[in-house]
Amino acid sequence: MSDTTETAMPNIQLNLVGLSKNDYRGAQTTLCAGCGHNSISNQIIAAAYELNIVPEDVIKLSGIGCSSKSPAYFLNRSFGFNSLHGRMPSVATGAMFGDHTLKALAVSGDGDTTNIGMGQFKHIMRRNAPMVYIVENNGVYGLTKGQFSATAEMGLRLKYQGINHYFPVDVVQEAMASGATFVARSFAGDANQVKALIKAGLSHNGLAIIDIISPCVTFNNNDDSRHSYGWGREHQEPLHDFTYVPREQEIQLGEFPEGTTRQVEMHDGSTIVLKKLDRDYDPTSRAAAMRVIEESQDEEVLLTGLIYVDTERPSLTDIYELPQGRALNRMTDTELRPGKDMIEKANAMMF
Amino acid sequence: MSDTTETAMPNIQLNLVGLSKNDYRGAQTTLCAGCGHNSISNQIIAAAYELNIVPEDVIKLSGIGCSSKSPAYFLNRSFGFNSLHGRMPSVATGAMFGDHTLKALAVSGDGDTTNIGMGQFKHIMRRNAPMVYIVENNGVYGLTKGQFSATAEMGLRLKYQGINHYFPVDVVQEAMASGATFVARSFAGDANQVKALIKAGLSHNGLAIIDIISPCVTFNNNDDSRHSYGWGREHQEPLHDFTYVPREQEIQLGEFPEGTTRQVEMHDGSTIVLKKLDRDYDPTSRAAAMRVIEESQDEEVLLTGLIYVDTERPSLTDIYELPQGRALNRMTDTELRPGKDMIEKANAMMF
Amino acid sequence: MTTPQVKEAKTSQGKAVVNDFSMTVATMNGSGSQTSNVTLLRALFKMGIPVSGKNLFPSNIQGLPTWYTIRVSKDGYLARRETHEVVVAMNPDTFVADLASVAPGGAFFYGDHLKFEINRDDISVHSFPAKLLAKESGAPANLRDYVANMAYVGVLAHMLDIDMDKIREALEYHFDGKEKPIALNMGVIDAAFAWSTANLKKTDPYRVEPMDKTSGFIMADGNTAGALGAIFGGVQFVAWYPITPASSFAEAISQNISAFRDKEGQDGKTYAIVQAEDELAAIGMTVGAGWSGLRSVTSTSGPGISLMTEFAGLAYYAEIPVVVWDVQRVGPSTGLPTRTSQGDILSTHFLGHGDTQQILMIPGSAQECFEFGWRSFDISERMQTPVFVMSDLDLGMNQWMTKPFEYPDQPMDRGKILWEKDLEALKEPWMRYKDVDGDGVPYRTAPGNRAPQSAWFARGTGHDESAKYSERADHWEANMDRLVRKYQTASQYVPAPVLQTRAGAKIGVIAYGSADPAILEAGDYLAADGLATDYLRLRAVPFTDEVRDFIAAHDKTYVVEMNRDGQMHKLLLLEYPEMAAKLSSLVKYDGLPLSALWVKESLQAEEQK
Amino acid sequence: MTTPQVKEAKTSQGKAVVNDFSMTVATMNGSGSQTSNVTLLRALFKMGIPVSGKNLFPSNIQGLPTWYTIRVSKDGYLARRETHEVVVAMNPDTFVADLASVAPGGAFFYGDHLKFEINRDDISVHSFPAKLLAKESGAPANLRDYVANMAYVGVLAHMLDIDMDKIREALEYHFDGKEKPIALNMGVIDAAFAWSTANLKKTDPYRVEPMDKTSGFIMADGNTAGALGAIFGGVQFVAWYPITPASSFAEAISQNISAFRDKEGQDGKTYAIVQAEDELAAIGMTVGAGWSGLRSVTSTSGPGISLMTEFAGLAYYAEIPVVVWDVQRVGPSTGLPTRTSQGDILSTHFLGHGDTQQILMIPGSAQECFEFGWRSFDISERMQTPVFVMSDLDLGMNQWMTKPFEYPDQPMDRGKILWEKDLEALKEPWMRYKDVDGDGVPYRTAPGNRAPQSAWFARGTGHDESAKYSERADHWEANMDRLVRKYQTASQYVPAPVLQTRAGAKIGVIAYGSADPAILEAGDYLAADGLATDYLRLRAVPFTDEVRDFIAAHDKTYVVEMNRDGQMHKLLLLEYPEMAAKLSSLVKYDGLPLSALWVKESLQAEEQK
Ligand SMILES: Cc1ncc(C[n+]2csc(CCOP(=O)(O)OP(=O)(O)O)c2C)c(N)n1
Ligand SMILES: Cc1ncc(C[n+]2csc(CCOP(=O)(O)OP(=O)(O)O)c2C)c(N)n1
Ligand code: SF4
Ligand code: SF4
Ligand SMILES: [Mg+2]
Ligand SMILES: [Mg+2]
Repeated sequence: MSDTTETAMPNIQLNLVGLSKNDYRGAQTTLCAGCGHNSISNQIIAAAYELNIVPEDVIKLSGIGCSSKSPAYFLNRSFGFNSLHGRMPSVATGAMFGDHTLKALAVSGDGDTTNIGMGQFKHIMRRNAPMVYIVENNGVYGLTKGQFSATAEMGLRLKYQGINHYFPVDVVQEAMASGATFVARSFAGDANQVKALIKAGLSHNGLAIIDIISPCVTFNNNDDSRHSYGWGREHQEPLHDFTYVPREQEIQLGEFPEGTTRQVEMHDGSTIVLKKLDRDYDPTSRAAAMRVIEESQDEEVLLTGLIYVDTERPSLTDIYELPQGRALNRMTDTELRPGKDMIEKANAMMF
Repeated sequence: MSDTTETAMPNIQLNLVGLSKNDYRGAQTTLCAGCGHNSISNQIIAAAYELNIVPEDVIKLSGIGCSSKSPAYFLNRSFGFNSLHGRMPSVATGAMFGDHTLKALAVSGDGDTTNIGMGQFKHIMRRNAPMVYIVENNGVYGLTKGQFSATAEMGLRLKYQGINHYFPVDVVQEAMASGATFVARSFAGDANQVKALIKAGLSHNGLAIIDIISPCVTFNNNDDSRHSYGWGREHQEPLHDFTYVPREQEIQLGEFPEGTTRQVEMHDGSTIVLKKLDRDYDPTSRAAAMRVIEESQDEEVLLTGLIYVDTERPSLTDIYELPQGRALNRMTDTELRPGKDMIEKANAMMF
Repeated sequence: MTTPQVKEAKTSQGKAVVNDFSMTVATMNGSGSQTSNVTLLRALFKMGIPVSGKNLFPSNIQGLPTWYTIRVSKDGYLARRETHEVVVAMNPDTFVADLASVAPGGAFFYGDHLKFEINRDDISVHSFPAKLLAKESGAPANLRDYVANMAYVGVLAHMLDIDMDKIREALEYHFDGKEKPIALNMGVIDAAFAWSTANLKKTDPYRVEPMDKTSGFIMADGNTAGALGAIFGGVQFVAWYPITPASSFAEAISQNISAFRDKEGQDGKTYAIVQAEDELAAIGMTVGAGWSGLRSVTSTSGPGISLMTEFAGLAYYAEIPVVVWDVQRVGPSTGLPTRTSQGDILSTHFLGHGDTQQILMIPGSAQECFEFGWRSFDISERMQTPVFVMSDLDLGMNQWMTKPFEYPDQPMDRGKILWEKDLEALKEPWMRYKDVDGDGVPYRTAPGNRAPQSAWFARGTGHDESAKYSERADHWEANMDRLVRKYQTASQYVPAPVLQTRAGAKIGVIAYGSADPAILEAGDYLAADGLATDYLRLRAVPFTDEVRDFIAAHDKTYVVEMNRDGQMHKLLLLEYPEMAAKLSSLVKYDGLPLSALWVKESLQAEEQK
Repeated sequence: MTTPQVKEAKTSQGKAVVNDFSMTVATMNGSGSQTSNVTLLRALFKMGIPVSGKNLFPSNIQGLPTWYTIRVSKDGYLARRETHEVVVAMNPDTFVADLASVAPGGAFFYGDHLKFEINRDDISVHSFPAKLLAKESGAPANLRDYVANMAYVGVLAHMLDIDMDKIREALEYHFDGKEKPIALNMGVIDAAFAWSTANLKKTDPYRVEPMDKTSGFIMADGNTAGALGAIFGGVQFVAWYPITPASSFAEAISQNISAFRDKEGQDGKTYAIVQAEDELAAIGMTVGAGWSGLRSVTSTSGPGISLMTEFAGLAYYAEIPVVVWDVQRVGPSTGLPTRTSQGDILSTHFLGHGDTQQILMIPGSAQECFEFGWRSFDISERMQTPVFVMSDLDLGMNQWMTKPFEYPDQPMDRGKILWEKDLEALKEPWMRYKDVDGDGVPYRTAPGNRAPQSAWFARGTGHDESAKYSERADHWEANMDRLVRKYQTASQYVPAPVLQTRAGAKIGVIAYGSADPAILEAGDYLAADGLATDYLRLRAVPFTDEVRDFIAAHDKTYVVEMNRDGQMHKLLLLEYPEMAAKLSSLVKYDGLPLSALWVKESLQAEEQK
């Protein structure tokens, strides 16, 4: 939100790749004023700017919904694909093979991901496709005017929809079940945490699920709703204080006194520093992750932070043994078409 | 397997509803000899016979696959629907509203359920549709000749398929995440347990997931494969000894000495008696269930038994407040069409 | 400003145009303007003046330009017109274009918070203090932005002579008699009326006068009408997935079914409505319910139709009755989700791989939406096959003046379904897929039937007459041939076309659905220009004999439709290849409802070729 | 039994029928008989005799009846014949029918473990001790059941004069030179040959003789051919979901691509193959890859095509190149999964809601499968749109004698794709959807392009020429019009039809795909019967000018196809309504490959009407 004022500043700040924050923006948003999705777009802009990412090195993907519109509102200079409702994961999976040196950043909604998109959502996690997958989670279908999505809590009552009777989908629990290698949750009201998690996700080599409670101010923002600003502010319980330290920047030891922090080294050399809060949480333990998720459901808190990370498992494009640093979509005809002599071999295979 | 000999017996045994086991059979199987699915069909036949279910009181449903063919091979006298690949849950959901006094019994495969059908599988559990949902889980697509399904373990190597690189789907873990109210696992090689679980599932008012490791002898039965007879026999670890006690039959106290058993009373008045084995497992605790599932993954055992049950949550048809004991599909025209006078009201609603 | 004798000034103009113009209000969506717009529409309707209201809205929730057009037509023409004589501008983003859009001689009104240069002198221009009026009306601060739009209602009421009592009536209807919001809104309207009376001088000719041309009519949107029709059709199961412009069909069932179907002392509901996780599941549930003997319906739009393809083929082949309500919007792909189209005709008729011929029913008015709401069940159960009701965004979501809904003139037709006693009465053993009557339609049973041998196994794979699995070539062919017979039988059950004839007409026009008002109006203009045309409004595929006769009887027939490829023209070509030379295609596919002017001019242009 | 001078006895028969008959082996699937059958087929082919092999198999894995038919034709006719002169029965479940199916005068062989009454005396009947021979050959006990089928190879080799050296060659090919299985199987064959020589007496006239009619030919199945073609087309991305009869297309790519594309010293793979979770994901991945600049293909059959509908519309509208290989099987619905069909023509051409016209390419031989394997990428990238290659089960899974695969005669056509230097060279700013060349085909860029302004945002919603979101009516219409132009342009790129003419022919035949051999053969028969026909084999939709000319040039043209509704006939009617009266539809839709006899008789029957 404070971003908008920044642009008005006379001295435009350039980052290490010589770009100003403006170079990371997109078209004017057409979402409702106050929509959580807009705050997240702002943090995506900030994270990419601060990470010194060249926007052309990113592809952005989405499905259909208010949330899925938002890629039009950030990173104008990145290639983007606003695909079909619930089918972003498949499009993303294919797209990342075009040039696997690019970073993939995907935005989806709870309806897009957990209703119509449940299957593709689960399967892209199984494949550990290297991509940041942000779920802008508001418990409703914003764009079609406020019907329940699968993440709506049981018993939620909405004016025109009545009561939700079905067991809610917990995005992070699904991510754990499907072997996602980076599982985080945040709250659009907590801009700093959102930004830090997006940075960490962009540094991860594998699928990074970031489930962000992102209130729909138009259709689901009563204080007693689990996806409202009010409830989020009241019930947020961060697992840790979260600091992202880029590769370039050495960690100041004094800053994070011994024993009070944990560090996770990411694929690209950056480090995530987790400062203990109530408990000493180990985000590399599946069992711990499953336990806190289950507990947070019981205790009805909005548990946020980096819930799980596995920096070891090879990502989808690793498995496919693609050339180092060379894009498939730049291959020459000679590389792609077997030589003339090979036709003999093909015919000889037949009988 | 022993069933086949029974029919040859001169004195045909009739059950309480006056039917012989033959009345529960279906057409001749066309599955491979030795296929796990055939054993499961036999246990379905036995369970229904022993439970004194009238076959006409059951609808049977399936998707597409070898497994999904099997409803043709049991309960000939029941209505059945062999639907589309991966879409059985939706067909079942609609079908159970026709006559909600019937029992629904569905059979699917691991490919049908966890690949193409992942979305519908997850959503029918959220709705707690009253149905027994058996997943005949062999880690491959039998009917299309042995490709990996999503339940194949990472690293599995098959002759024509190479190596599976993706994180496997754990059916029972998915069931827990989606709020299934009856979650069990078994092994086609353990006929008694399969039968007892099917009986318990048929007594449950809600969605009963029974994940049965059911070896594909043609495409995935090497001893080191997680879905083989060999591996199952070696690694099966039952949570408890499982006894199903029908409503009619009083539990003999002596039979289950104090302290060594747990009892779960089912919706229809029957009781499940769980005899402790290594540990005292409480299948009504979500946390316990999540824990043993996670442990069994770590320890690479085939954990079987009733993993979780919640007998309280209303089922889908409960939520819809349907008439007690009267089927929607028997409603008369007068019940369905508003009276002549009501047309005024409709027009008055307009302006 | 002076305070002239406004009333006199207005009415004393010699060239007054009464009850014959279009007015458009330009606002932003999510700004609460819809209440103002339908209040105007209702008031005019209650004054007895034929009106239609069309909302042109963007595919987002808040803040983008939206236009609401009300056509006032003493002649009862309800199609979209391409000119707007009265324009109200409330949106800075479109102000310039809105100003430019006023027909010469027309009137332009705008909120005085919009500061733009007025560069036209061929129209009357008036500003009004919308925000001030909202404030002075005493509305609470948090609601002022919403009620500010009521200001133009008051101004227009005054400037166009709209009856203030009717406006109050309209508000009472809108707020269901709740006095608080009524008073709140009426407060602004009254203030604006008074302010207008005091400050504005009428210089344009457009005004209204009461007439009696709306008695015997109601106003309704097709989605609500269809929903009520389904309720009167005894709908038992609805599964749906939200999508514009179809959502309000299922939502209207949800919201209204209890009032019509829950009776005192009843032991439970007679229906169930499930919001599915997507369209694949929605149609799957509907197919499951149809199989189990329920009247079941799902509603969707193009993208959902695409996703329903595999199930459509299954239902066609396994012979399961289901109704699919397709409220068409502009495709291909996500397309223009808030624009109207008739673009799903071909793909829906052929929906499903392999040889499929799906039945389409095409309502042309809100009243017909009601009728097809119940009749589609009768046809679907009679034929044991899916029936696709092809509505569209314009018909489904806009307000249409229409004849009142009529109570079904036929008892419910549950088709050839056999229960225990029916089976007992049979002489021959029942076989699920046997063509006993020679009409291609077999007999079915439903789960719960306890008669011996009543159970059958539904499947999408080859089967014999007993529904047993079969890969035999002769079984397959015989079954497919029966399905052709069945489709032929369907033409006896689907609604026949509606004919409008003119003496001596040699030219025919075929159209369907929401094209109707534009065709009717264009027919008058063409006749006035000396070209008599007959008009056949299709209401179904398969076609009935009337269609053949119509084409045969005319030298040339234009098929007018709202898609690029002339989709119905194509289906007609396929059905009547021998008359191909007589058929011509006229298409418009810009997402806007057809206008009579376009129809007239395109047809004349073709005739002059 | 006596041991007559069998060799002499056979050849001395005056009425010997040499190289002109069909033989069918009836077994159970999963019993290992496929090795025996293709060994026979290969041996005959290697003897220089034209042959075709067709497998009629059930939709399960093990234990159900399966028939393999080998047609031996000195004239090079490769279509299915309706009579079988030589029948081998190995399956008790079908013994009676198999026996009945032998043409009078033919020969019937059966394993002597089958105990049935032989009720025919108009044929030669021989039993042989298959199990015993397997045992005596020394095969290990656990493999005996599998190799027992080799017994009939040996018996037939003897009784039909098949060259044993060629049989050995065939086995060597089959087992990739591995001596152990070769010896194992050859052992049984030798034993059976010897046994037959010793025990059987030839009394039927059917036998083979070497000729030289297969040199310059190979034998291939269309799926493998297409897969190799794709590999030569530089395929970079494959996403697929298993389905009969398409699986072997993607599997053949997987299994063979490394051998053709991995080069020494290469730093990584030039391709990726993903088994998707379903067809929605398969096409979605393919679309994503196509958008990102890769040559990408997915393969499927009817049910998968149905599920791909929404994505097909997106790719059409967003203009993403992808190739979809549809190996057609019998629909609607799950249908007959192991039977062949041409039933997806209409639904695939119109695939997607809204106005869509998809490009179809239709190979008619295995060689053409290879060619279309690479050419489909060229056309798809050139046109920036999906291309559907319409193969079928018969062409895709059966063994076809075909001309050798030819190295692509054109360099890869990557179409209008711009990289950094291309953009730099432009005079005007690049716009994604601008029709610069007037052919309807715009220029595109792909992710990874670092040039300023090279990025664009792909979407299925309305957009302007710059790919920016737009709901404007004029933008929509202009874009849709351009897509029509693009489709027209496509007719210059798709393969033209193949023509076969006969002097004085007034009757035309149009057919396509795997119907080819039956049409060619029927043409000879008709000519022999005095009816000269010309034949146009369609290879693509849109049609090219040759099609119009062909229809115009004939008094009457029969469109022969394997579906119920005459789907290609319908598309031709729509394209050439003015010639409707000249077009007639002949259809067969029982799941079996067309036979020349049926074509000939149906056409004659029509002509006599
Ligand atoms: C196949 C298909 N079905 C339905 C729709 C209509 N639709 C558009 S957005 C949407 C729901 C979006 O919900 P969510 O993903 O939660 O996004 P939000 O708007 O809440 O951010 C639906 C159902 C569609 N575009 N496509
Ligand atoms: C839409 C669609 N895609 C693909 C297929 C082909 N197909 C039939 S069965 C099957 C897989 C079945 O696997 P599973 O569910 O594990 O059953 P199994 O045969 O192993 O018991 C597939 C892919 C199909 N019938 N429909
Ligand atoms: S409707 Fe809700 S989700 Fe959509 S833009 Fe508005 S606030 Fe955001
Ligand atoms: S292929 Fe596998 S799953 Fe299918 S019937 Fe045979 S053993 Fe069973
Ligand atoms: Mg949402
Ligand atoms: Mg399986």
